[in-house]
Amino acid sequence: MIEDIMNMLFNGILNGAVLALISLGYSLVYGVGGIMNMAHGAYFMLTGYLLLWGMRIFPGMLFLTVIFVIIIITIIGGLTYILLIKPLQDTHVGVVLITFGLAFLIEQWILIVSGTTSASINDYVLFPGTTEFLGYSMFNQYIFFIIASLVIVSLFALFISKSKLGKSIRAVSQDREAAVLMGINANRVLLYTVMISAFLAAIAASLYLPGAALTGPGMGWTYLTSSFAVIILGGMGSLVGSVVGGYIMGFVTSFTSIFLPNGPSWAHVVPLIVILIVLIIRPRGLFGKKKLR
Amino acid sequence: MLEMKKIYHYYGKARALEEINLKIEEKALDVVIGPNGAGKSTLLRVISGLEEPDRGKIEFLGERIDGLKPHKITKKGISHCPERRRLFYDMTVEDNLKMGAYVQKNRSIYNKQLEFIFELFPRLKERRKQRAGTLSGGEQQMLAIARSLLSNPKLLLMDEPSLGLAPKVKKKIFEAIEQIKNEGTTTLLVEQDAVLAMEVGETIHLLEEGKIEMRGTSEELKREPRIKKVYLGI
Amino acid sequence: MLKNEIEEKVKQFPTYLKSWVKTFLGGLTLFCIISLIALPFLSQNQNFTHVFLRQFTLAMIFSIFAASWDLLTGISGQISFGHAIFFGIAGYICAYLISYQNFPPWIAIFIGAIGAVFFGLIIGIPCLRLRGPYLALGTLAFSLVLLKLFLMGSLSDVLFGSEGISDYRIQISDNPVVEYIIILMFMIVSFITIIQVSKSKFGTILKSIRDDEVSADASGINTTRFKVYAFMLSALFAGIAGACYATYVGAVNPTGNFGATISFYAILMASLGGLTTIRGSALGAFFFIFLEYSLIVAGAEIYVNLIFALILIVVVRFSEHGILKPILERIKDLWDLLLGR
Amino acid sequence: MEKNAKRIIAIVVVAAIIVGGGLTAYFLLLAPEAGQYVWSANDAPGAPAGISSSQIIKIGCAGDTGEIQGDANYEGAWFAAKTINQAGGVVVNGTTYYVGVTREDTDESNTQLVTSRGIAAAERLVYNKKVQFGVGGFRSEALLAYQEVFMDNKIIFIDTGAATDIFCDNVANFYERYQYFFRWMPINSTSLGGEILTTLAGYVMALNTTYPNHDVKQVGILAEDLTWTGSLIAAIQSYLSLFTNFWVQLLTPILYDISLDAADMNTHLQTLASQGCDFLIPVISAQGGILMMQQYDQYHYPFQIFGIDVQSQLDTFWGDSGDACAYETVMQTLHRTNKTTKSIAFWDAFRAQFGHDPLYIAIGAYDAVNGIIDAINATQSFDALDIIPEFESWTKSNPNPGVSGGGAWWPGTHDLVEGYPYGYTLWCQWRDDGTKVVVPAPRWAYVGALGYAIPISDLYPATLATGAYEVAPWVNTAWS
Repeated sequence: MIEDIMNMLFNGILNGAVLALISLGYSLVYGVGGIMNMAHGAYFMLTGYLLLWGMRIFPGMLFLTVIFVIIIITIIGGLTYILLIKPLQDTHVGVVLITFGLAFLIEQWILIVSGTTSASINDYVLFPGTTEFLGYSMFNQYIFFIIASLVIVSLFALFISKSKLGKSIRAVSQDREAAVLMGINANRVLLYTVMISAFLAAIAASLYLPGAALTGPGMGWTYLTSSFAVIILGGMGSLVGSVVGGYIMGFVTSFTSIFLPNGPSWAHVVPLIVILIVLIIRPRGLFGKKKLR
Repeated sequence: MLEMKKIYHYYGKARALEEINLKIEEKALDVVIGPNGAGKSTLLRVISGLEEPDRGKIEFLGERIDGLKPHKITKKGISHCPERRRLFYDMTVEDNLKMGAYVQKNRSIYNKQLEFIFELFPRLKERRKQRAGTLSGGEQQMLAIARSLLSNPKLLLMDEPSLGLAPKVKKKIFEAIEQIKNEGTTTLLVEQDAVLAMEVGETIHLLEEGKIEMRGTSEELKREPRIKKVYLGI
Repeated sequence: MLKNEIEEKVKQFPTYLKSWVKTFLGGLTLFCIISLIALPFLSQNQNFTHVFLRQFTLAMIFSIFAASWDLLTGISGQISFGHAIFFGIAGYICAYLISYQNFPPWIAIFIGAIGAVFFGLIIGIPCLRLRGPYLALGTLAFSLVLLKLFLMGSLSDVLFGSEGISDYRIQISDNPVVEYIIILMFMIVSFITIIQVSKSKFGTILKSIRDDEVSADASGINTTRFKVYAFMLSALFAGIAGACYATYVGAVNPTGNFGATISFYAILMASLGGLTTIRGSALGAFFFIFLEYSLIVAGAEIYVNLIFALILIVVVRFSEHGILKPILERIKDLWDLLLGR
Repeated sequence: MEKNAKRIIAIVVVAAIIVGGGLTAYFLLLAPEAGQYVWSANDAPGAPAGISSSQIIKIGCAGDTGEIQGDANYEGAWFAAKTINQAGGVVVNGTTYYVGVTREDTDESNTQLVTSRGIAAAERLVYNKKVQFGVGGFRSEALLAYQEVFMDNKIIFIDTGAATDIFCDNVANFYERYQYFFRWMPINSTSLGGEILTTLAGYVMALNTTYPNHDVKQVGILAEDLTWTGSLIAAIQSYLSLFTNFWVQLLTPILYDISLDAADMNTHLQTLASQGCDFLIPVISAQGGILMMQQYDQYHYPFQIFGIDVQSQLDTFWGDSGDACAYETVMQTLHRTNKTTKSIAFWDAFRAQFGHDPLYIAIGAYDAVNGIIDAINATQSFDALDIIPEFESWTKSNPNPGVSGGGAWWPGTHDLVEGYPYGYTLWCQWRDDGTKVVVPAPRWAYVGALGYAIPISDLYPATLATGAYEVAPWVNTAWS
């Protein structure tokens, strides 16, 4: 029993940590620009593949490869905004479609280059081995990832509440027009937010995937829908909500998986049902403050 | 200082502004009055760049500013205090003020301006750490004005500062406006409450259905029978 | 009173039709319909009737589906990312009735579409509390729940599992020409209905809800009820398309009928053609299906999706109203030139 | 004037486009035989140049182009055609024929399956390319839809990849329509379940004597929650219930949603470990396998892995998994061993041709094409109704073994006969140096009348084995 509970807690946190990092960026972009960036999951997936290829080409320079890949993804995020999102900002459906097109494009490109076969980037595990705690053994890479995720989330919170850019991001997300009147270049702030969100996704991927594996180019969609679910739960545009929502989703998944009959096959349905219930009872989510648009 | 020449603006097919000619002198306090939906707010939005005029020319200090992005116009020294305050409600009063000084890189000017504002609205100084959303309506309006003053503007545009306030508070706000004017900031005020507006305003413009129907000093306009009947209720 | 009105309309109909045909759009539409009807009789070549024509049938099915999405999202402004719900459920009902209850396909399609309407009702009501992106994600979540439930091996006794239902009897006709004609009739009827609905008073109300729900509410329109109607009406046509698709394929399975791809097909086709134009959906569907077909014939099958993604990006980026409006304008210019106007 | 000139130019251009388009449409689509695929020597590898279309036996491959399963199917068929053609083709009624293969993309490996694409591919094979035989299939739900096109046209279709029982049930129940369907690969789900359990029982028996201090008993199942795994697990359970509380005990099977990620896999493996699992039977065809092996490698769980992991059948899995699959034992149709006399030669030639091991689908397709040619040779006819009786004559007593050892069908269902020496699978284990060996497959079964389990005949003779079964060092430590 104690092992089951440990199992639930650890995997809930693990799941939550990755969801929180991905949804944080996603939610940020939605909050600031009202933009649903469908390519967000693709950034996550692309990071994994770039890491895999990078490691094969430069086997000795893992650390540099990681940094390089994160920079590339951040730049891709910026380009997405400049080339695709910015010209279409006013049409909701347009942005959704074009970023969907981009995600699809990236997926298909990788599919052509490497096929659907899974691959592992196991060789880039920074902390191999396991640690035992209360009779439950935990993979060191995951422990590192959970800690890193917490640190990144706190640093991000600090950044958003204290720095000038962070404050202008908050200003734009609360009232874009007023922020513009203060002399803030809203488009540039949006550019930065999309880049930050891509950066967060890239960090999450480069820390989590070495312990996971690349399960095919379609994996981006899984993470995209999960982060959809998380931000609905937490409240769209709410940063606290996306972190809390991510952990709640993580725990619901691992709880279902371990304690409910037929749990493993329901593990990804129950969170969706929770989302539907939340949507119907409290459409703005747990932490959503804004009125529905 | 600011000159609008033959400005036209449309929302879709509906005409919002028609042949607006407006000239504001340095250190003046101009007021635009008019009924609801006459295009008063649109006028200010066109100046601050939130809406691009469909035709016409706007010059500020001899430079064309129409077509510029609003944040560029703010940098040129026009500050727009928008209708319904539009504060950053989830941020503290202090952060709101900091946002107001976003374009102001000079620390000493910022401090001087801050001092002036706290003198003007001592209440804000007490509530510096409070979230803007928790302020009362009057305080929020004060904050909105203070925020737009912090960029140390050459021209201040104010949209309905008295909206939804109790008469007592209204009066306070208008006193502050006069004080701001006395400090030497050129101001363009849009106001529905014609009585109050005429008290502070030097030049009054009457805007009806997108056109400027009448203009003159407040004394001149007060004598007009139509103004008397419709706007002053005498 | 109402009877008189209808009589009046019926009496006026020939004149209306005449004047409509004379307009550019009317003439073009009529030309397209006549060409579509004539098409299957042009050749006996099996490669034409059994391969090429089948692609037309598929395109027509997706036209109906995309148009139904356009009715819900373009006209009424209720963004749906989970339109496959209606598509899939109608297909499953249809396949189940044919395969397990020995229903004739005609009736099965009809009942399938009714089933979809029922689903439109039960999904529409809770989703009414949601607006904009929330509604989009809510419908997406709904379709994912359905997809996962249908996929589940442990529920396969009830929901047929990952392999779905397959039966050689799930088809309208084994002659592709007959199938083509029947689907064409479905398509014409669906499009006329959807276009008329969007032009009618009902459509105007839906559009006013889309543009400004608060003021529509204020002017005394029961927005809730109309939104449910919109859901049900859209579900009806999505259901017809879904049931037709089930008979076209001859089988149903969770991913193929409930998958997110299906929902996105509707969105892609309708927006490629042009949102709110209804007719654009047909153009988008034909464009998509035949682009795919010609790429496969050209031997570039693994690049199909890549090229499609590129085209989607380019079209959405550079043409706000999809491809229908620009194409119509070009044709009209050409037509005017030909007539010497 | 200028306007009129423009108008005339426009009229001419439009007329030219209409006439040109019409003519193109006519010659590409409408004219009799238009757009028909023309078979040439290019489609018949190894055949002499210049042979005519009528000299080609037309075989269509249905599979997903660009994915390992579809490519394997084509590789197998292509390689068979090449071998046959190089050997001089096949002589039917005095004319020499050569084998031609062509492929169409059914898109069935795509997780976001679009069923109509498979249908369109089958239609192109049948109506445009006029194939005489079909070979392929992998995803059950896709094949279920597009097999109908072949059945409609009474074309023999040989399944080389889909394991569900429903196909052969169709043959049994609607023989008139589905008699054209045969399955050469793989063994159906139910029989696979039996093979897994009886062999596992053999190993458990042997290991219990090796490790006197540890009771090797608990068996866990980790499977995708899909229909094909359902019947397989049901089969395992029906066998296991016999052994319960005797010396094999079943833990609750874990059926997971196929969209799982690392945290889910971690949850499942930890659950199994905490329940004291000794043997884990994976029933996995998709990406779950790589996650499982990666975590197994990191955590060094104290249990052995012994089951079905489709991706692990390929030699490339060692590199793909980052060397994490050591000590995994998987079912595999063929490895470099003397399963039949042709097996090793085929294995080496295939590797020389393509540079990688053949997937089970490739072996199935290779055998299927060879089988078709054998039947044509025997009947001297291309008529499906002549060939079907010939196929049906290949029974247990009269098999036509290919490289995989199959070539015998159950009467009535057209399903592959299971069991040595017909259709059986090998058990292959990964070594920690990245090589894979065939391990012996001793089998035990419980005999109710006796009240205890006895050894029954091995799944295949021990001579086929190329190495001994190894217990992972960390499991060894845990069990000692």
